[in-house]
Amino acid sequence: MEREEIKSILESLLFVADGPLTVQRFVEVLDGVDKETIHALILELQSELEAPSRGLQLVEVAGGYQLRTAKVNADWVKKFLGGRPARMGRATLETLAIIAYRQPITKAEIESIRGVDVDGVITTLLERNLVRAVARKDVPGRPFLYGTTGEFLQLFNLKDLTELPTLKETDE
Amino acid sequence: MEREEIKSILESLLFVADGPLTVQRFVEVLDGVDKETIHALILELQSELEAPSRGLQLVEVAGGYQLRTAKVNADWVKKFLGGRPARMGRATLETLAIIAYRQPITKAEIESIRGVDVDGVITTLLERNLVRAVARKDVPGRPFLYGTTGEFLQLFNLKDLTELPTLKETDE
Amino acid sequence: MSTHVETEIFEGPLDLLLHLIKKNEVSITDIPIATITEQYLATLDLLQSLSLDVAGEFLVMASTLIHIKSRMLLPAGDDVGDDDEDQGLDPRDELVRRLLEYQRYKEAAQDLDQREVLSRDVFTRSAAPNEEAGPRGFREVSVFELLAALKRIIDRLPKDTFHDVTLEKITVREKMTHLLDVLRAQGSVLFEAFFATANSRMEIIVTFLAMLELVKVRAIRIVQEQLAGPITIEAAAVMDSVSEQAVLEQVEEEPYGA
Repeated sequence: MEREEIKSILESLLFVADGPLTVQRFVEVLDGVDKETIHALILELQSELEAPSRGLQLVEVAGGYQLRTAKVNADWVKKFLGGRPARMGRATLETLAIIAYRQPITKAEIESIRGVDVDGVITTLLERNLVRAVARKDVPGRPFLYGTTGEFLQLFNLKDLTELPTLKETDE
Repeated sequence: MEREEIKSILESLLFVADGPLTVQRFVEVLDGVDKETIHALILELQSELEAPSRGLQLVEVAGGYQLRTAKVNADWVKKFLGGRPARMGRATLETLAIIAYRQPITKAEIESIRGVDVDGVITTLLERNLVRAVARKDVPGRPFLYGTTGEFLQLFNLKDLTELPTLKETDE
Repeated sequence: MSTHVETEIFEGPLDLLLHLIKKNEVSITDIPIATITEQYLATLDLLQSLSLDVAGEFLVMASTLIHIKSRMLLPAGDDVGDDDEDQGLDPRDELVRRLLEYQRYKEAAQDLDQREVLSRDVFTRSAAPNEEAGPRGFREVSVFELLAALKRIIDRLPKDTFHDVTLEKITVREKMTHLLDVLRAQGSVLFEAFFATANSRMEIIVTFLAMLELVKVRAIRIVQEQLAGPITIEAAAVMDSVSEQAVLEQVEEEPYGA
């Protein structure tokens, strides 16, 4: 297959995909095309999208690649979509941060860090599929241990958990 | 606004729109930009998309404009969307396992095992025809009892339920 | 202390303490406990006088602060010594540790919030069906489309049949059984055709309710090949008598036409 042709197919698939696409998945669909070619074409697409006249970006997120609108156009897109500002509250963000950095972690452990009850917040996070119960802790009561999901990575534009900025060390 | 900027916004809006976009709608969102400019930019986008390395097209349809995958890639897109292996999420798999091993079982019983709400997951499993309501439990509220289907056996390549691997006796 | 109204809502006692520490420009590791305790209590008073709910955690922290303050007043080594395995340590240590830990995650949360957040800063395509993909099976029909179709059927009905409604005793359950019978025999049936035999408004509504019940338990699927095209009802799964019974039993026996 011609390089141009593969590139065109990549763009089509990225457009119709309903989540981040892995290189592996591309290889499966475009049988016979090697990973290196696909990687190279992804880089080409990414750099083309950097032109100021382009309104999309190709981000590496949650283990795959995904087309997203350019950040500079955020306000216009919001206006167009009829912006309800989906701002996450501080309680939600803080709880999410604690789970992200300390996973797997129990509710009681989160509460001892935040100093407040997090029942409602955990329910919200579970509903939004940003965290999930990953196991149970081997202590009396066998409480659930929570961890983050792929949706969490997508929400915050993270390739994987190692991309989380390192926690600031405290100077004790 | 710069021409490049408008073009970039056009691309963003076309990307997120879930139907054909009229020039009128563009004008509404990008207040102050005239129809002629938008028309000209749409033509520009259209001709750029004609390059063989591009995988999208901007079609005029139902009185508006819509981004679609390029016709030449139709087979690849079909293969990609159709041949998508039933990638089952963890929550789905876990719930399915519980139903498979403990059938017939009610939603409440599954929830008490998983510790989280399983409404959405059960809906997915019902939709994919992997489980079904087999009876009602003779307790207040008469909840449905769920069991696995023939499709479930097929998916996991099982002759019948007795072929399910035996549960390792855990620390109970 | 100057009495200016705190408008900020605190996430919890630790958050309030961090705020006070910052406001006083003091170090977390060397908290002037008397001052901070005084301001902490004053803030709780203020919140209460504004009729804001002060959660229990705030009060627990208040007593912790008072306890630490009292221990700070004692000469070192001469501790009251009931709950202190930590004798000789600074009574503030545990609080400092908690504050530092909380502060780290508070900052981490701010970092997360500054990223390109999906659906706030950047957007993905809505999962719109892609026309170029061709017929990828049928698309499922929403309840609103069903209602529109139902309205078409009712509108087509001659007005004078409205009166024999009360003479009938059709139950939703009967209709469900009937629909399942038809589907077992034919596999699928056109939505409008299924209503063709109905000769009263009530029967149509009962039929419609029966269909919705079956859709709800995924016994049938209602699909449409293209927008505004004909709507088809099809069996979603092969039903055996047990599951059919289970589906039917969920409907009350009340006849709707009575």
